Amino acid sequence: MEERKLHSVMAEFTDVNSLMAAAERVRDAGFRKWDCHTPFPVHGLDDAMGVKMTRLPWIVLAMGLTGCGLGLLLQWWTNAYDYPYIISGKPVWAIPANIPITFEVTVLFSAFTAFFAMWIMNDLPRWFSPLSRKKNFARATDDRFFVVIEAADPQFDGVRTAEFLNGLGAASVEEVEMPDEPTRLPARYRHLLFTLAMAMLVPLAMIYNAQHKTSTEPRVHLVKDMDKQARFRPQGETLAGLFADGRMSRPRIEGTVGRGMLREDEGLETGMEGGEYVTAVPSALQVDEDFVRRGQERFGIYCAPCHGFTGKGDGLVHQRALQLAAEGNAQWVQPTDLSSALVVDQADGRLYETIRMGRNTMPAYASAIPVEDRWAIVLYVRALQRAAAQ
Amino acid sequence: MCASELKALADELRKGQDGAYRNLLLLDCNPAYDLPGDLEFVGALEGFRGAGGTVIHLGLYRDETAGHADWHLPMAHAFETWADGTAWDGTMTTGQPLIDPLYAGRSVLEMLGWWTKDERSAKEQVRAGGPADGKAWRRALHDGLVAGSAAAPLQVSAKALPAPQFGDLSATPADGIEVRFMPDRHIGDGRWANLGWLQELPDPMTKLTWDNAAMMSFATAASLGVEHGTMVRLSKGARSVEVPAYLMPGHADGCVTIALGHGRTAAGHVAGLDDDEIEPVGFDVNPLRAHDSASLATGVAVEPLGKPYPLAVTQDHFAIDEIGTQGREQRLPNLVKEGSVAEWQQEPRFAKSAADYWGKDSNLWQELDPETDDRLYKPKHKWGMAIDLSSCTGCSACTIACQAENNIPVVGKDQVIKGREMHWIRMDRYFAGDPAAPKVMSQPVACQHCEMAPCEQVCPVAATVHSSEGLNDMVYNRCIGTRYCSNNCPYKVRRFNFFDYNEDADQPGNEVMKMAANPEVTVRARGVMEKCSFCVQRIERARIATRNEDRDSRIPDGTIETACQQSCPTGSIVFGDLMDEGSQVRKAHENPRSYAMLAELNNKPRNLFLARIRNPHPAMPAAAAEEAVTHG
Amino acid sequence: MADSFTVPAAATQDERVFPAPLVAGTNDFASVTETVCSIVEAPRAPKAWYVIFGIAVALLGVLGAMIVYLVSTGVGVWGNNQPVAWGWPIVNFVFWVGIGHAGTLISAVLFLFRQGWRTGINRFSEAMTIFAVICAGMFPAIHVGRIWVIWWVFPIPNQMSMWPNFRSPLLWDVFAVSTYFSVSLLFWYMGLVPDLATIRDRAKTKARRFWYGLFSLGWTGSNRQWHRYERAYLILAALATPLVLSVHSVVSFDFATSQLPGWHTTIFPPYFVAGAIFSGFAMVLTLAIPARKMFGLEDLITMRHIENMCKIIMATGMMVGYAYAMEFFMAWYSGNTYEGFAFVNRAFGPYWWAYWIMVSCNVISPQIFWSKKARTNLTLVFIMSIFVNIGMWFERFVITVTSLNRDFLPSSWHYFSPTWVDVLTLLGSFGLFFTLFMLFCRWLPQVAISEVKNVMPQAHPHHHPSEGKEG
Amino acid sequence: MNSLNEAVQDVQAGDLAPRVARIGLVVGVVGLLVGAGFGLTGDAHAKQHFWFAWLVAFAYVLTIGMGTLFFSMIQHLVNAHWSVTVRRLAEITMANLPAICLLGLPLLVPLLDGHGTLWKWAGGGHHGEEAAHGAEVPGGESGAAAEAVEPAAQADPLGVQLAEEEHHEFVEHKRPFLNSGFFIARLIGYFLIWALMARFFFRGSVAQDSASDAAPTLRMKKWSAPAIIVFALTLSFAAFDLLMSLDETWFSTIFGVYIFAGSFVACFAWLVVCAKFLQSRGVMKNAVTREHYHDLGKFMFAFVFFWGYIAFSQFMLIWYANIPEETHWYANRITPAWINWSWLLLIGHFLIPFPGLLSRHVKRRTGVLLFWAIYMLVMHWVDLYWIVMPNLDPQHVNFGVVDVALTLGMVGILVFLTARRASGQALLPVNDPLLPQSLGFKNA
Repeated sequence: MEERKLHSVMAEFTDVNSLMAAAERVRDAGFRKWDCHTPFPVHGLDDAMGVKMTRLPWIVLAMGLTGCGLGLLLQWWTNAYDYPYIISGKPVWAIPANIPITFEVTVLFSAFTAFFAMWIMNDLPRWFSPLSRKKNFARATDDRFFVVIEAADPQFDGVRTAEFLNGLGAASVEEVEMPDEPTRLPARYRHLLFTLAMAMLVPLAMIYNAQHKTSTEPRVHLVKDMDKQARFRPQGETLAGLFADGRMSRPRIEGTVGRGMLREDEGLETGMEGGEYVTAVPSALQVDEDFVRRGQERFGIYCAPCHGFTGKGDGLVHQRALQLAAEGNAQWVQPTDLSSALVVDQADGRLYETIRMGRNTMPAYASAIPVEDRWAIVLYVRALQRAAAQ
Repeated sequence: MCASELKALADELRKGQDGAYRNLLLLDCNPAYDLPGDLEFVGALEGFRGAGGTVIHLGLYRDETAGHADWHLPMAHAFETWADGTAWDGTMTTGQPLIDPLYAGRSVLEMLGWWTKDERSAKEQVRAGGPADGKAWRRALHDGLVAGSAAAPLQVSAKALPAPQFGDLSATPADGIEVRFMPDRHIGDGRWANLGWLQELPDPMTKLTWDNAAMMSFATAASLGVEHGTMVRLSKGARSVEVPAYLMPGHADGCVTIALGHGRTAAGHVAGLDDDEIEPVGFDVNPLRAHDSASLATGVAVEPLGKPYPLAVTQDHFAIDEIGTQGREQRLPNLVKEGSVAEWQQEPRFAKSAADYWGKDSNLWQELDPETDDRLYKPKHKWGMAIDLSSCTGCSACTIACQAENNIPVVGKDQVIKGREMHWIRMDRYFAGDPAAPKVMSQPVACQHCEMAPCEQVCPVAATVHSSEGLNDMVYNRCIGTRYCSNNCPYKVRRFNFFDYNEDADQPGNEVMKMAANPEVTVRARGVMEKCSFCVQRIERARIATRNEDRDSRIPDGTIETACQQSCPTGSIVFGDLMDEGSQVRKAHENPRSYAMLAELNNKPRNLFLARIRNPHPAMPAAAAEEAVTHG
Repeated sequence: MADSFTVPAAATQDERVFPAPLVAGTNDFASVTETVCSIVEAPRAPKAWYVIFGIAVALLGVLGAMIVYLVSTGVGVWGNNQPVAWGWPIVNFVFWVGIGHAGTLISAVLFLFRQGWRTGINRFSEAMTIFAVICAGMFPAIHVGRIWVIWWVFPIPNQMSMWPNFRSPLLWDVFAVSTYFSVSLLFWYMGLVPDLATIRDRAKTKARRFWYGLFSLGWTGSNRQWHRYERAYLILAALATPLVLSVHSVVSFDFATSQLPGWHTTIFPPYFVAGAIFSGFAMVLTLAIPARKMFGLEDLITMRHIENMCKIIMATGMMVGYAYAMEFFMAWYSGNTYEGFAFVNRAFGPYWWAYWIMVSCNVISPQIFWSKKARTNLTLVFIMSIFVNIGMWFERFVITVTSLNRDFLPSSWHYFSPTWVDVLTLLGSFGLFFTLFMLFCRWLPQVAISEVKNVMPQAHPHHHPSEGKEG
Repeated sequence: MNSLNEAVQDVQAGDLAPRVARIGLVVGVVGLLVGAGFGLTGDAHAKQHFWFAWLVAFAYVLTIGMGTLFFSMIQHLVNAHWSVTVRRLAEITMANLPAICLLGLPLLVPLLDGHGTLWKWAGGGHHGEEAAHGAEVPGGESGAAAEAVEPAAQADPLGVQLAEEEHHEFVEHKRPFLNSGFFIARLIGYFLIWALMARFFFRGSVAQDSASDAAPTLRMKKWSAPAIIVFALTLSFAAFDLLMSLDETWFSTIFGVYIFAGSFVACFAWLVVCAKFLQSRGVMKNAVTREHYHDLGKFMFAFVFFWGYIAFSQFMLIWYANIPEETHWYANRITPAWINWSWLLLIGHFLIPFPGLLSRHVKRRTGVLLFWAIYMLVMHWVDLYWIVMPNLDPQHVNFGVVDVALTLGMVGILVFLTARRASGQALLPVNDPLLPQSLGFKNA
């Protein structure tokens, strides 16, 4: 069989003392790439080997401080900055209450760093070590102590190094061949891990996506909670059978008069007295400048969109409608010019009725405008007409 | 009908064929249940039917009487019908329907019309009775009465009778015990027995729900060897009933008081229905009554049966031991503050404690002040409430009003026994001093809306936060139900939905139940905490209305009435804006009698109590005792 | 008087001041390895193992059933009510999380104090810690009203687009307990790695080689790795020590931050920590005494270990007693009506029995450990350890329930009584605990092999007769 | 055993001790005289301040003494070997406890003068009427009561009256405990107990030096456990009596632990200072090694953290619950006058030394460690001053000569006593069975 390339030479020792002695000699011999393998940390071996103090603590400290900062930042940002709310009159940034979590996060960061940094610096996990090819190296984790000098060491010289180790009172010395398989993780496992990692990202991606897009679909209800409540809603529909019309809000019974629904002053309410339109604002209302201003305001809110602020029937709606009409996709009748003779001649009651019941394409505004305001608007319309007449 | 007439009727019915009657119409009544036992009315009915008579019953429920009738006709509820009536002075009153009959019921009026071949609808009949003029009629409907329709008073003369002579009232009757029957404080003679709200509303004095009990004094109980919460048999002659005993401080010796209206066997799914094997709630004591003294039975033998019976009370759930009693006596003066007139005249601020003067200095942080803190918008209002203990009678109307307004579920007897009742405002009732003649105090307790609420800070998900207007808001759909807030509430006003208490409404056929819920208030799901919200929905309604008028104006005082305030017959509850100098509540808070409960905890409640002033009539025997307790 | 002293050697040779060796019998490295690994390698576990494991799994099933019932029905299946909104679930939570403290304490604190005797039992107790914390963590989770939205307590975006309230002690708990769990897990696993390597190297079957190999991360005991390993271990220990303090302190904050008499008292943090250590060590004894018998670990978990634990139990028991005393004194001294009442009510109110069970189990019964006889009588120690467990459960019951059931307003006073669901859930949690623990005993090294070797005399170059003794 | 023989060569202070003693005595006497001169000749306020300052100084030396007592007991209890080399220093210090306690006796003057000069509850004696309106005494009861009320509310006489009544109620409630007679009885009790414990452990340790076997050590080990229990209780209640009851309405269950934490930190600092001083004078050169300093440093660090933990627990819980009957104590310490002192305590006693002592390099560099030791001794004094003084006047910090002079004086006395005891005394338990390991031990 052809000579394999050496990985290292390995010497076995049976007790701590001889190991220590050997380690010191190897150290003094000036080897660099060498190591001891022991079942437990042997105290003093570090000095014997000349191992320098690791930088791990500083890394941990740095990460700990980071954690501390992040912990505090998280609490400040969420509670005091991004979404402050009053809680028991306490300050939104209540530092004494933030200490515990800050502390926990600090410890968490430090601990994870200490753990993972240690493995990384030890360049573990390792898939396979050439030493493990040697049968009795298994005892390195049991009751034997090994000194291993690697071939990569500049001073390494197969035979002489072996003799050198023999000279240190080793129980046995063996040569370790370079393995034919790589020491890193085989490809199939790597691919598997990679796929798993990717797979784990998918749900996260989906959630992230869901957060940023709107959907017409109702929420998925695992638990209904209060999304569906045992009560009637104003515009809701009942299940079939409860009411013929299926409406949750029940209509008022014909002929009943509720509190505050008494409409004694017919003229005021309907604009008609005994079948005739009233010709003046009912005496129940006190007409003064405020009243007219009120009318102006309400006119601006309810009427101007179509009739325009001057009542000429040229409101924004009308103009938009003309645009659409120009594009040939709308039927449109211009709103009435309120200062036209037609309207001027109408009795106040008639105007009032129009507001209340609507007329032609104009809808009824009774539900939106209370009685007093309707009359105020009527009055303002008169004012507009007068203005227009001048 | 008076007792003798009832007797006569019963006898007449027993005659059957030979009797004067062929048909018996029972309109909106339940004699099979609520008539005194000695009439044996059921027997009479059956006899009558057996003899070929026909019994027709018109009622809201297929109740006990319906069970013994040949015909049961569904009656329309008063809210579903047109009706009229006559007030004590003869004034005509009107009633209008709010909704069409849900179950195609007919009113008594309609039925009588129908039987008398009157073709007119109820509406027409009522209208006919009213003023002809349309306007006047509308006014009558609107006001509910026809003004000026009172009958002219008659001139009568009466001659003075000699004053009646009473013996020694305190002497206990020699022959056995005297039993006093009273209509239940909530379900009356039983006609409202099937309403869960009323069944679960604690009795103002006994705090008993879902039951009636034989109330007696400690002395009487001792002499009879009766224990609290055990069954006793009350028997008079052949007739006897078994009821649980309730030892009531301050009850007169030698007599027993029992509420009527319980033990219904055909009331419905709430109060008991034999057909569906639903146990009756409470005990029917009508059998013990006699038609000639329907509200009193003398010479009743009381026999302790010893069998324990679970009574669902909302206070003193378990026998309070010596330590507990001491603890209670010790802290009561700090919780329910009272003073005699003398004390009040001497120092109107007698209710104040040092804690009422603590201010921001006692905090270890710069108090977060919504009015100045620019991170939170500045409020226009500071909502607050005040409850005047002087005028509070403990009637508990507030509790039920709140329940109706805020969709508070009824949890049932077993849950009340576990201490899981849901009332947002509860009526705390305490007895102080000698159990034989105690002083009674009642105090309505709702969420105090503390400005530094201990409940808020502990919620991990901020489900209960403070609005800048000072409301202690409960965000139901944010709540995950740790119940930590409840632990930290010194007033224990928070309520938890241990189960889904509304599932019935989702059962097929129960949809009509949903009509009972206030559309403006969330119906809470299982697992969330809830509590008084100061009727926030009403605040918001007022806010919207005001905003519609003028964006910048503040909600005027009196616009908002909380449900409890609205229903309080004595007006002891005021709610409003503390920032508004003129407001009622502001005045109440500035009232020298005002004090904060547990002020020493520095929670700064927005709900203050006005200390009660006791002023018993000097002639009353109680007066002396009162003074003794107040100064003791 | 002379300026220098000559030392009569007698005193320094007086063996009475030196404790017994940590590894009894005539053991060398190999035999230690053998003792521990043979348990894992044995084809069949001891009979007792199957019995206990069977029972444990059955109880675990019960737990599952209870949780399903709870989640499908509602928190109402428990005895919780107004005013006792926190009942058994929280009692159990504190109980388990308390037990979960001995592990890290033994590993970390004793490590920092160079208490060599920890090596015999630390693996045990770390495992116990982790399983106890799992049981503990379960309770707050299932005790909320709407378990399906409990993730809102984490600061991650949710449909409420709101952040949790960091002012709430419950949220501190979330962070504290989860941190504690993860750090303990790391600590435990890190200690396991060299031992897993040992098992790997002894493995006969391929499967074992693979799995133990996988988790031992290719450890070969290189001293350059040991160096960093030990440093990291020391750092973890140094971090875990304040962590132990903080975790149970935070748990105590859940109670102490409120205004409730009997909850709000400043001594709670150290008092809870002492109690946690107390109950934790008791549980270690409860587990270790049968286990060392069952698996023949008498040489590694010696009477000295047991004695030391007894002493610590006694000491911490005394601290707990100190806290009880302080609370009671201050309750009176404060002159606060409610405070005073809360404590009188504890001792003589409706729950007097719970209180006195607590006192007799936690303060009185450990006093027996003054006598060496008692400390060395295994049966007695075992019984005592169980007493302490009971006592500590009742302590949490007393704190939680008796304070709540009679708080400020007498109108809301109410007696709390548990339901069968409460009881079965508690039993079930024991099922969970023992299932995990039994699996651990069977498949993982119960004693930290490398650490035990480390404290054997042979491990020390030119060792002095008295070296390797505790210090 | 050669390390041992080397170690025991220079364990005697020789003529160093008397010199130090002399200096100590001078400083002590001068300090106390100056303090008295400034304090007792002034007006009522100055007199009152003098007594508060005396209490601070007394508490300072007392806590150091108690710390060392606890130290030596706990070492026996856990059979620790690292500490043997420094234990004798602690023992020599604690052995002075009887004498230190005597320094506390003058406090009976303000206690018994009937004005509540120092402990307000003692004002007006047992007939509470005076107590209710004993306003003539600066910061007397009513004054204290008024502090509980917000200034605005003080405008309302009813507010003040109610506060006073309530406060009076509290005090009356505590009379059975807080009354001069019982108070003195307790103090004497504590002092005797401590004296006995100190004496027992000191004698035992000295006896070991010349014993032929470990019997004395074993005896001390046996008694250390019960002794520590007694220690815990007495120290706590002494803390309640001497310091907590200065604000007679305030209470905190953790207070005893808080004081213990502070005194234990001081103890380690003190040991470092002593050891360092002796070594600088060529004593115990081979006995106390870098390793021992490292451990002392570790413990100092650990207990700085522990102190922080306890202090935070106490503050946070009170801050969070915000119940005025507790918060007023802190409220008095975050007044414009005292807030800076509070910051000094937080930063100086925790935030600075914590990172300062974190690194092992610091603990192993004895020079640096000495700095931190002295620093912590100062901070411990700041702590006590912060506990005591705001009770005198929450609105002003009257830090002055008297405070410094009295403290220096008492420390001087302590040094004097310690040094005197040290002379002709081995500063190392030369014959302690564990000494060899102690000398040979190394930190991992």
